[in-house]
Amino acid sequence: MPISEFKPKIVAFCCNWCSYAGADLAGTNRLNYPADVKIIRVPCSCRVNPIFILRAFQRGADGVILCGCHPGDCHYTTGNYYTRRRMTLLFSMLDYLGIEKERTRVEWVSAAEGAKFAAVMQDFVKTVTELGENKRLEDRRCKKP
Amino acid sequence: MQEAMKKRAKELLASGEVTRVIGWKKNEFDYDITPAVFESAEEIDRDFRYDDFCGPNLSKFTFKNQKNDTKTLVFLKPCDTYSMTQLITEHRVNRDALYLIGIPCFGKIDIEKIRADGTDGILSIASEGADVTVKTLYGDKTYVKADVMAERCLACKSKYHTIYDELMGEEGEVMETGRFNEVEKLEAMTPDERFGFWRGELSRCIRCNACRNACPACTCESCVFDNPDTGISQKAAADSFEENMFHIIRAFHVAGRCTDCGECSRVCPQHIPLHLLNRKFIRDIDKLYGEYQAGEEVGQRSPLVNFTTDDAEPDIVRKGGK
Amino acid sequence: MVRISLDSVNALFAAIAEREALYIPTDTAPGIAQFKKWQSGMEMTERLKTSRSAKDFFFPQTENLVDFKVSGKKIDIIDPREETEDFVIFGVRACDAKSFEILDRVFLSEPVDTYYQNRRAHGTIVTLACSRPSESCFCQTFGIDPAAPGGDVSAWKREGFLYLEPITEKGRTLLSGLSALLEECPEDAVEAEKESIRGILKKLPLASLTPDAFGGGKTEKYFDSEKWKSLSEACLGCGTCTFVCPTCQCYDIRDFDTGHGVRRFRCWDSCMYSDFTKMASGNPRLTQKERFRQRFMHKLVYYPENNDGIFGCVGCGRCVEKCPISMNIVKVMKTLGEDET
Amino acid sequence: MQKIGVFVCHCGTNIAGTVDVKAVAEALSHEPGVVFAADYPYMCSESGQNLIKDAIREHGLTGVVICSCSPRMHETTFRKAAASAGLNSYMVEIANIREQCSWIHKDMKTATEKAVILGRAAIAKVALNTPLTASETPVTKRALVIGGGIAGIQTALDIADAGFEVDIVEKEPTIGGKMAQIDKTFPTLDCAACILTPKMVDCAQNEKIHIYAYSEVESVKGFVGNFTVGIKKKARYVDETKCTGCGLCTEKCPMKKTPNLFNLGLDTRSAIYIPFAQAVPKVATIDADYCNMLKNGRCGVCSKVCTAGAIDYHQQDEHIEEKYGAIVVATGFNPIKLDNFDEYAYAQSPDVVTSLELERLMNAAGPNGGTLLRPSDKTHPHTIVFVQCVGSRDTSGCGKPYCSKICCMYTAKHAMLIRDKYPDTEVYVFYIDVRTPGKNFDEFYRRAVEEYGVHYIKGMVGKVMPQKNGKLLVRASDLLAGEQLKIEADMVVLAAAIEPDKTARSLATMLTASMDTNDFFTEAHPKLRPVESPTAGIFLSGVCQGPKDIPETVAQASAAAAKVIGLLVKDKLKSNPCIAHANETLCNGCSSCERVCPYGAITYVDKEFRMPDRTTKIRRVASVNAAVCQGCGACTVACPSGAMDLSGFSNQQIMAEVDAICR
Repeated sequence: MPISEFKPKIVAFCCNWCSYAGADLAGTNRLNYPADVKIIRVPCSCRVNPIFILRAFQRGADGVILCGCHPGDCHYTTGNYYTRRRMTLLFSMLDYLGIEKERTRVEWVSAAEGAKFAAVMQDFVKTVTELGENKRLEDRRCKKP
Repeated sequence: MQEAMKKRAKELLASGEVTRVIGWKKNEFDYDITPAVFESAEEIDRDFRYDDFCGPNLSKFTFKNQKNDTKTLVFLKPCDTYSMTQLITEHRVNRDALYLIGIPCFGKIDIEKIRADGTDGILSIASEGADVTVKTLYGDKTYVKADVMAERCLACKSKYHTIYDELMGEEGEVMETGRFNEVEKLEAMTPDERFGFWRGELSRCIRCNACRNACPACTCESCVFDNPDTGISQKAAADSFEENMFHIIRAFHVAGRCTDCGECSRVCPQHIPLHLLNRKFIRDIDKLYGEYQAGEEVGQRSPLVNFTTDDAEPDIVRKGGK
Repeated sequence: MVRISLDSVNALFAAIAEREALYIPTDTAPGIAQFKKWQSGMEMTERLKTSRSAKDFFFPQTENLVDFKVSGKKIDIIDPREETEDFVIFGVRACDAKSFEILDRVFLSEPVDTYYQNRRAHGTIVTLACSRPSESCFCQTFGIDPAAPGGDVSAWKREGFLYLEPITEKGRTLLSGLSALLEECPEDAVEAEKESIRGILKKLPLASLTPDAFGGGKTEKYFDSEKWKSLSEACLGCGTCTFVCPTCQCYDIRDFDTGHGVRRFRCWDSCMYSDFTKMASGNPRLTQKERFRQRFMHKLVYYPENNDGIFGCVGCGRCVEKCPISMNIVKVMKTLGEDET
Repeated sequence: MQKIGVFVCHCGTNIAGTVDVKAVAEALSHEPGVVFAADYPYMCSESGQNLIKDAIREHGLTGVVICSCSPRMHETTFRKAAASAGLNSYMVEIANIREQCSWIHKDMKTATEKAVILGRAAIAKVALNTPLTASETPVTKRALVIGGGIAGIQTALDIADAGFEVDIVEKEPTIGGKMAQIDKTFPTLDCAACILTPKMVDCAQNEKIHIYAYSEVESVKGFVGNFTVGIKKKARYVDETKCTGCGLCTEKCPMKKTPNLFNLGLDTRSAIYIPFAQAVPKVATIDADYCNMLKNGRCGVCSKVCTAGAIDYHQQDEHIEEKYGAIVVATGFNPIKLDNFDEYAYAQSPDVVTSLELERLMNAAGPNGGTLLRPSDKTHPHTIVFVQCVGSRDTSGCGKPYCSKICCMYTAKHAMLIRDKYPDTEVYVFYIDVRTPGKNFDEFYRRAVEEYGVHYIKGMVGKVMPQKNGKLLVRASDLLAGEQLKIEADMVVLAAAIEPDKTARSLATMLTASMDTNDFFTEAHPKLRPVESPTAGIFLSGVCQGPKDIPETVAQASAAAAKVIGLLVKDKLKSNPCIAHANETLCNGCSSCERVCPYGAITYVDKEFRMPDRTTKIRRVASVNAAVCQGCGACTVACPSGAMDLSGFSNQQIMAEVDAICR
């Protein structure tokens, strides 16, 4: 598929208190980012299990991004600190298995950073679009016939 | 050592200090070793064995065969003590019902290495000092022990016992044997090479669960991959994705808890170097969050349930700063 | 009887592969041989056994049965089977060749398993005699002769030549298409090889193992034996023995939601798994002891009871080599059989 | 069988302008489980809500999906609407097709497609929702204030004023804290004692307030509304109920060489002492380290002179357990130790003092009766150098990285007071920046410079060297003039950084209240919830949360009190039902979840299980306290067996959303 036609599927997990609010703010300010991004609301970034990320890739996602409060600003005080360790290790493992490290990302976006949210999503979609379809973590059964 | 162990086990049984002994027994061939519970001096005299083939980690066996109402003697090699300590930290075994004896280990022989050399029809095998003598239907062979020792023993992390009530033989030390060399070699490859390497390895997986069931860190009452309620249970890898999924998540679930005992790779019927997944996590943890050895002491806090406010950002992976 | 120099065996493989898919056992990792689709340059392994058995060809670990296509609230049912191509498996050992007969009795009896039947009809089996049996081998216990390995074509390796003899019509068809590469030869060399193999068989450590204490009608004798407990105590409950076994034939049927439909597939199951007989009411096999017992009772008692005395084991020895805790059918037969003698 | 209703809101043209709402409703009506789908101009309007309520009743809906604005806007509205129609309010999911769709996309086709996918995800999730009910716990109507400084005092008074019982635990023999040691306050220069002591007396006299002086918190169990706190009353060897505070014992005590800690060791007192005249409770305390009777059984003078018979040499520590609904932390601060700052010769010369020591030196109740004299030779100082930011804003690792906030102002105060009382004394202040953001603060500082002629020099003091003549040679740089200065001073006053009291760290552990790297307590939200700890039921008052001056402290103290009162007026607490729960049959009891829980909501119980082989086995399993859990979900990922799950955001629900989005 030529790059220009390829529309990646992006799953964005956003914590309820900062990043989801940041995404809302991007909306309120009419800041455009590609429609390829679909947001799933979670209470805290620490709610995101590595299983969910792999599941997204299995089901056809081309990129998964996790957004939470800035370290130190977690609504639950420490949640994102655990997220940070878990995801660093998970991403490193995926890289170790030869899976493109650009397909996964963690970004800290506060409720006030609507512009950052939009910018992050634009950049992530661009990166994943350049990478093309997720082949290395795909489940062939889930591909649409 | 074997005779001293038998003597001590019988003493403890006779004194009533313990009523059960967990050790190893010989099975069909010289290299066939089965973990076992011994309840009498006769059983010990007849079957008890400790030699260079006693690879199985008795900590997992102890976990599966624990009894709370009586005291059990368990013989533990240095690497088994790490697993035992970790199990105690996680409240998975009742320390009060155990009498632990630390025993020395001089490295275990990997029969698969001998087989991979084309040696077959083995009638007997003996390990004496640095020599391993194999008698076969097709002629005899002698190996240098270091050449046929298990990989995990060549890269032994420690001859030190992290827990025991009693120690037999001399206490050893934590060692530096380059156990991360293989991980580093993989890290140095290009992503495509790494992908090729792991596809080649993991595609051999038959999902027999031997790695998981032998793993002393995998003691879940019900594994997420067996429990249909999790939505990710699987019985066979119906797609290469599921091979990745199973092994990534299994490694992740034991990350920070894996003591690097190497049982996963020992039991894999398909010779998949599964320990290289666990070691990658250990390596990353050491580098990013400070040296950490699971099972070093009771009550340790695993790095995955810990943090500092200035931990590295996940970006470090993408930016290749590590 | 025909033969070909081992130096030209690649030409033989190429000739077969030109017509149909050819699978040969080849080394895929240190100490691991597996059947792989032959392609130019691939060498046959020197190892006696592949780590997985040859049953995979007819009864693969996972197999799609039916697809349900879901669109909105509408469901279509689709048979995913495509015409299976003809294929040749080269280098099957006598034990594995025998295992097909055991599987046939299960899958080809009414109601016939058409998925299995279809694959079976398309496969041609070229066996290879075992010049150097392993200490873990005990096929002779079950009356199998690795010197005359059977299949559609039997093969022997001796002194730089590969000898081939067609056994069935399928085998004759295969060889007739290859006649340009093969030369007719007398049977002396093969007879000598057979003799050599049979000589070694007598010296195998498990040569004296007999199944006489087992067979149909022995359920009551062994079912409640005290010995199961100690035999099974170290069992990890993994599926290694069942998955490397050429005769284990249990499977589970599962549905996989692909997001745009449902794929119903079957995959190997293991009676060693704790959820094997799990039902809504619970699990009648309470502990690993019952599960462990089931596996061996099935092979040594129930199967022969239902199948004219044929045992459900071919003595390939894979479980002997692969069990993580070295507990296997040999030990079970010896331990339980003690009572008989 | 699922019966899901889908309601697509136009939000006027906010959504309908870029999303084809009718097409969305039509597409979603074909999703499995959906039995009703409609669109409406304003779903949040009364008639819109009625549409939802009617559909719930008419179609017996088991779940509702609203495609509208952000759930942060109207989730509560729609939940209430569902509840009023008899559907559990947690059977409602919102697909955010305004902020996250119509407002950011211009192309109708793209936005409509995305809205359908977001709707599908919400449908997939709602199909797995379960009815949830908030649990209720009773509230103990009593508050605990830890720390009896001005912060604790103000909080206690305000809580008591609202009619609730409140206890103050103070580790010193008297309440009053740091403010009691201060001489004058900025920017008004009124006497600290004059404004503090009436409040101390109010505390003592208020029947709702109970003061545990000379006491410490030993243990904290329980959760918001239901804390059980262990308090240790340290032995003071004087029966509080009998002592009249007459002070005769302190006069007669022969051990007069005991360092007077209230005066920061600048003078001495007796071994039995009352810290200062206005102490509350005004009760004597024996310093066991110096009392001859307690050390070697010889003396007993105080006992002989005490007419009330209050002396009890055999008094033991007393351990008390009390129940509280709320806890306020007001543990305050201390100046840092100056061990890392040898360059200022603090350890070498008695004439180098900290600002707090200067307060005592200038105080009428201080060592010199209020006359400022050099500590070394009790002479009048003619030149005084003040050094700012000693250990504050210090990123070298020797001090603290933060600004201590109060130093600029108190130094201006000190300088002004000295120049006022001793016009012949020259005062130099070395500063990095002068920070005066407060009401009348900058005016105050300007007065010090302009009216009182204090020499403010922007620059750093490099070294203070005691000279043979008893003077202190101060070497410093004047950054504005760009020259090196040498000043021969009689005294040097160091504005030492302030740090949280050392007891705070162990207290935070007991309270499971989080702290930052400097050991200041973390607030629940830095802007919007500044007086609450993230741990429910724990409130913050004063410097324990961050450096602040007296007016700020008092304001925060009252704010904390208001929060406590808001909690205590409730008879029962309703908790968020979207919390974690452990599946006991899957739980390994490994403690991973407990370790990541920021609230201490997870405990373990030994439970008997029936095993498959019909035997029983006792296993350690996790139990989540519904009143404490806040529902972050950290535990769910720490749990390897999947025993921990989160209601409202279950593993299955999130995966269903993932599946629906990726489909």
